[in-house]
Amino acid sequence: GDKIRIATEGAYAPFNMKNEQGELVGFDVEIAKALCAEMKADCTIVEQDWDGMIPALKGRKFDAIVASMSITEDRLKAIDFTDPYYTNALAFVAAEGKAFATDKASLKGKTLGAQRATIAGQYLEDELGDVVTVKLYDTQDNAYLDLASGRLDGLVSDKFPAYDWLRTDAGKGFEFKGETIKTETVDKIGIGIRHGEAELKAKFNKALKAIVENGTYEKINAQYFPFSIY
Amino acid sequence: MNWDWDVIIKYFPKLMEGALLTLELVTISGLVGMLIAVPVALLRASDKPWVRFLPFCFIYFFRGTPLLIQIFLIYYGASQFEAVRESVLWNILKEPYWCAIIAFTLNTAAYSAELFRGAIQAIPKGELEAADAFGMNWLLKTRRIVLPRAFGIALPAYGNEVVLMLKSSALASTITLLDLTGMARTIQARTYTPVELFTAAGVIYLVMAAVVIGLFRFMENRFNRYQYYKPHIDPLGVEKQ
Amino acid sequence: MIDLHGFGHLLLAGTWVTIKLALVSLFFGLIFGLLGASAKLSKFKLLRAIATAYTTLIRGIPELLIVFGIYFGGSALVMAVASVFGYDEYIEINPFMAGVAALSIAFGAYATEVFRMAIISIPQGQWESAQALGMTRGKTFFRIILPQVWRVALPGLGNLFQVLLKDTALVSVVGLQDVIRQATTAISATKEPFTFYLAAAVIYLILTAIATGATLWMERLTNPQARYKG
Amino acid sequence: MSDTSIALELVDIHKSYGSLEVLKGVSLQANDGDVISILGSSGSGKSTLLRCINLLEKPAKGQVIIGGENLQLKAGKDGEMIAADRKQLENMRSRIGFVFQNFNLWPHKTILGNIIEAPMNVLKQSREQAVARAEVLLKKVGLYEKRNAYPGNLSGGQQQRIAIARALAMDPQVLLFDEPTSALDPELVNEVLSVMRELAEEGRTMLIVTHEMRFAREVSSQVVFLHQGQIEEIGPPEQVFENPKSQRVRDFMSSHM
Amino acid sequence: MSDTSIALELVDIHKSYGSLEVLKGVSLQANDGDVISILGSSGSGKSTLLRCINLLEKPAKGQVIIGGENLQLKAGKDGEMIAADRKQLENMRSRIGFVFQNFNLWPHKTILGNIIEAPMNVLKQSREQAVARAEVLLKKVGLYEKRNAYPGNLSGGQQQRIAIARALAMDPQVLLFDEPTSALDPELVNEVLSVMRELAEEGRTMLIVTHEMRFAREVSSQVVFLHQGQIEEIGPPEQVFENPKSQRVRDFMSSHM
Ligand SMILES: Nc1ncnc2c1ncn2[C@@H]1O[C@H](COP(=O)(O)OP(=O)(O)OP(=O)(O)O)[C@@H](O)[C@H]1O
Ligand SMILES: Nc1ncnc2c1ncn2[C@@H]1O[C@H](COP(=O)(O)OP(=O)(O)OP(=O)(O)O)[C@@H](O)[C@H]1O
Ligand SMILES: [Mg+2]
Ligand SMILES: [Mg+2]
Repeated sequence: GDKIRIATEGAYAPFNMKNEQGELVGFDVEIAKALCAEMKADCTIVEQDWDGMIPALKGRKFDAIVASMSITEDRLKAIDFTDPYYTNALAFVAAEGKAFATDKASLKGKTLGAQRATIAGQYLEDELGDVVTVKLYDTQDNAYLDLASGRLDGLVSDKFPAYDWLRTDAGKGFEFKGETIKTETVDKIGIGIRHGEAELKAKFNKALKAIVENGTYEKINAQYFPFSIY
Repeated sequence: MNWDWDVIIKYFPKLMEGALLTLELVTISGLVGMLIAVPVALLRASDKPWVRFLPFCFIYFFRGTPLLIQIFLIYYGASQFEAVRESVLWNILKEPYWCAIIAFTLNTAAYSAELFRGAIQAIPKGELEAADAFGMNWLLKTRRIVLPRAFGIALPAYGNEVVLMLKSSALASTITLLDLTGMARTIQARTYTPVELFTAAGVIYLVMAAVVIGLFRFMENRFNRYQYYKPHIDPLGVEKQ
Repeated sequence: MIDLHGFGHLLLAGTWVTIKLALVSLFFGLIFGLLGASAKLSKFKLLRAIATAYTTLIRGIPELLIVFGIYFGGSALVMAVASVFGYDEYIEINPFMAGVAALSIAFGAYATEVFRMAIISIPQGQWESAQALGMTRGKTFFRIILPQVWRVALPGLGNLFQVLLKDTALVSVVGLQDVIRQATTAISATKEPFTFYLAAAVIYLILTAIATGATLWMERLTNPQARYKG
Repeated sequence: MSDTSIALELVDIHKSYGSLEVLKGVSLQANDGDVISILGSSGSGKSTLLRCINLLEKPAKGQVIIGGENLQLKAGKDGEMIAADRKQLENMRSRIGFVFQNFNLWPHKTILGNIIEAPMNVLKQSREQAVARAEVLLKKVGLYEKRNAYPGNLSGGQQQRIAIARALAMDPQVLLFDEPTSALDPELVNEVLSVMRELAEEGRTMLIVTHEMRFAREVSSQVVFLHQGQIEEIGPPEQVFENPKSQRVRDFMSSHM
Repeated sequence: MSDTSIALELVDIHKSYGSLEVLKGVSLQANDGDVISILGSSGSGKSTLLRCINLLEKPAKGQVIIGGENLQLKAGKDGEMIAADRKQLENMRSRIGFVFQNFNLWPHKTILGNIIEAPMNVLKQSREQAVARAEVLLKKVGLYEKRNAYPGNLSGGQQQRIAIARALAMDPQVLLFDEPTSALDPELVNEVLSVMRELAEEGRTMLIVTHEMRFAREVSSQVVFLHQGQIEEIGPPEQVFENPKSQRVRDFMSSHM
């Protein structure tokens, strides 16, 4: 079949990460593998640091990005995306057992954190910036740490990775608060490809549709989350 | 690609705000670091092993590990301990600003101390003997001969260190501070114009570095005036005949 | 004691990448430094101006941008040239070479200052006595001055090498898996930042011990007079 | 203090570099106003002896007594003696002037800066006082107009004169000169000689390592001949120059003119 | 080459440091086998003149001719002359020995290393050859047993002798000495003197800056007296020492003994 090189970051559990053998694993990786099997393509999955992801795609170091990348206006200027393969949601996380109402009035005066350059960060600044102190972190992991240290009263995060974290030792004593946050723009996650590769895009879209329909997607989903993220 | 000047103009005051914080961090930790570095270097240059030992460990640890990890351990690490969070120290350690100052200060102190030690040991022995022969005590000799001489010798390398510190201060953004880098990253997360903003931030860093380099050039000329008579030297084809 | 959850061998692999990058960049960086210093001490204004521009620019802009510039700028350039000849496939600049290029150019800019200072500190009489014997300027430099320059420059170069060891982390953006990058991915998978950062710190301390030992050994080597007994 | 009090006494000074025994027990007495010339062939240990007096070299054994005050020594590492009381050592050093064979001027200070440094900081003179004295000395050694130059700008002879002026600025009781005239021309030798005579008349004590026989002969009250780390001959110049007891000294003198 | 051929000729050498005019037109001729002593007070420009000969200082004006070969000069910046042809300069330098007032030995090389460096690298001698010659010279200056020491381990006089041996190792036609005996004791002065006589007998030409009148008198065929950057008097030693025309020289000589 065709040769396709697919990049992922390897530092965004449980979507993409490395196991003890140094192999790339996670939801993104399995989706990528399933898509390749469907397309009967000869795929290699490579690791790429987040900061260099888009430049490297454009520089033809690889042909597609399957790294939980949100489809945004800005990115669409630089690269193209396939149809979304999952949909992100935001949620509040705070200490277990403590009262933590998530309406604007009750949040007043609190210190909340989020990862920089994410939809969550944007939400915090735009919707709550006038009543809470916003702290932005490089990585989600650092935000978790500061939540644990007590510097943060709570944080807003992508729901699925946070779900993963809450299940670990470090996440003990914390829980989701309130409802899943409704944002104006829905955060859709797609596969990044270069502009002008309509053929590849069509192939990916077709394969995606196929794995959703034949149940492969659901099987993968179930390994990571007890609810559907499509 | 189209270049968006508007975003630079619009956010320039914000970037300057970040630059100001960067300067503040670098200046405070640079000055305090220097104050720590001098005694550490003198102790490190001692000929008594037991005097050298602690300064050696200090220098070894802070030069030996990445600043990223040092900041991380001070900011996130200390807060892991209940005892720290309950102590008075927490009033300081709670603030990312002070954590950054502490990490930068200790880090630059270690690097500078090592530079000063090298410079101190490069002073010709005869010049120190001349001071001894006048009955100068250790403190006087150190203050009047050793330090000025070592300072002159170390100046160019110390200029390097300050510029490096200026740039590594970008790590302050990893602990939520809005220094120049933190500011640029936060703004670009919103405007989606990374190229413009990072270029602008890069230029501001460059200007700050150029000022530092110029300042050190100036100090070197003042301080090492006595070397003016040296001819130009170059081994690769164009030296004085 | 510290449980690395089986990620130990990845850290070791990262250590090896760090060592290789640092040593090769050191070699080329020293060459850049010597060239820079002699240009700065040259009687030709133009050479001095070029060297000053080099050190100011490279020292002034963050290293990360240098890495980006060389890797992506470089491969774009190569491909643009290749496409003129009708070759449109992806041409990869070897990331290792790109990393080495960026790191050694940066190292060279700082080393220029260290060498310049050391060369100035050698008494003029040392040049004169060699030239009075009819030695060429190259011979004088390499046989008489340089051996004495090392001794003065070693502490400064030692400092720079320490910085270089840590700067190898920057090249993870071009896809090289150094220690810090391996630690980050391990942290993402295990959610144990302190374990892996401490492990990385210990690895760096060991590398530093080796580098310091080598520096001290070279300081002895370059100061033969101190070794002479009777 | 009477004219005959002992200004400087060395007792049984020993010194080795590794396995090379440079000084093998040198004892010497100098009264106030004495000018003692130290002669000897190259490598005989003259500089080393001078440097042992103010402990720039640490002797392996021996005693140094200056103005009746015994320099307290204690055993250090490597079988060398070190000062037991730093304050005492510093105080004694400030009263001993030392002119180095290779000058050791401080390159980062101007000529004037070199001269006023110790008087201001060790003797706590005011700047005006120190500068005034320095200018007198600079005129004396004929280098007043170079006062704002740096050592690197001076000729060898000029540096040597600055080194002498720098030592004199401390007004020391005892002066140690390591070949003070080696880079001087005969006229300047005469000048330095007259400066030294003045100093001797003021009752100051001087030890001078020199190769200038004429100088040694004219200026000294005692001549010491060092050979293989020991005093081979000591006595007034007439005796040592004209009627030496030792064959070694006779050989040495015969080669001089 | 006949005995009377001109080994070294200087024509109208000028040199300034900033506004200080140190040499104001010095011309000089030396035949093969000539030994010319240069006298003059400190700061009169003796070292500067010597250094202009092999272009360690760049003269403002003038010509240097060695063994009939004219050193090609061209105007550089700052109104100084520089060598037009580097190869020629290096070649000429290799045929001129220079002994520095402050030795300038290379501290990172052993004594032997200091001596064989230039013969091996400039004259392309084999190591064995260079070492053999160096050992002969080291014995001649009496420092054979120090051959593996470093300059920092030697006394002043020992360093000076090494500097002489280093220059001699190149077997130069013309030798320039800047106060070669200032740190030597009389015995060594005699030794160096006899070494120089040998060299003169071999037909080598020497220029010697010195303050040792006796030395100048005994060894030289010509004596030059430098005063304020010009030649005040030149002639055979008897004339300059006993019957100088210039009042300045008479004053200078009278202060000598
Ligand atoms: N730092 C040192 N290490 C080893 N040996 C040394 C050292 N300093 C001096 N020596 C040796 O000690 C001996 C005496 O040296 P010293 O400098 O006292 O001689 P000197 O009488 O002053 O000679 P000169 O007249 O040549 O100056 C010499 O043989 C010298 O090589
Ligand atoms: N690099 C320099 N910069 C400025 N002035 C200098 C420099 N070198 C020498 N001079 C000045 O030039 C003059 C002549 O110096 P030179 O070294 O030739 O004297 P000299 O005759 O060798 O004296 P001495 O017998 O003391 O060695 C002196 O006044 C000196 O101060
Ligand atoms: Mg001596
Ligand atoms: Mg001179």
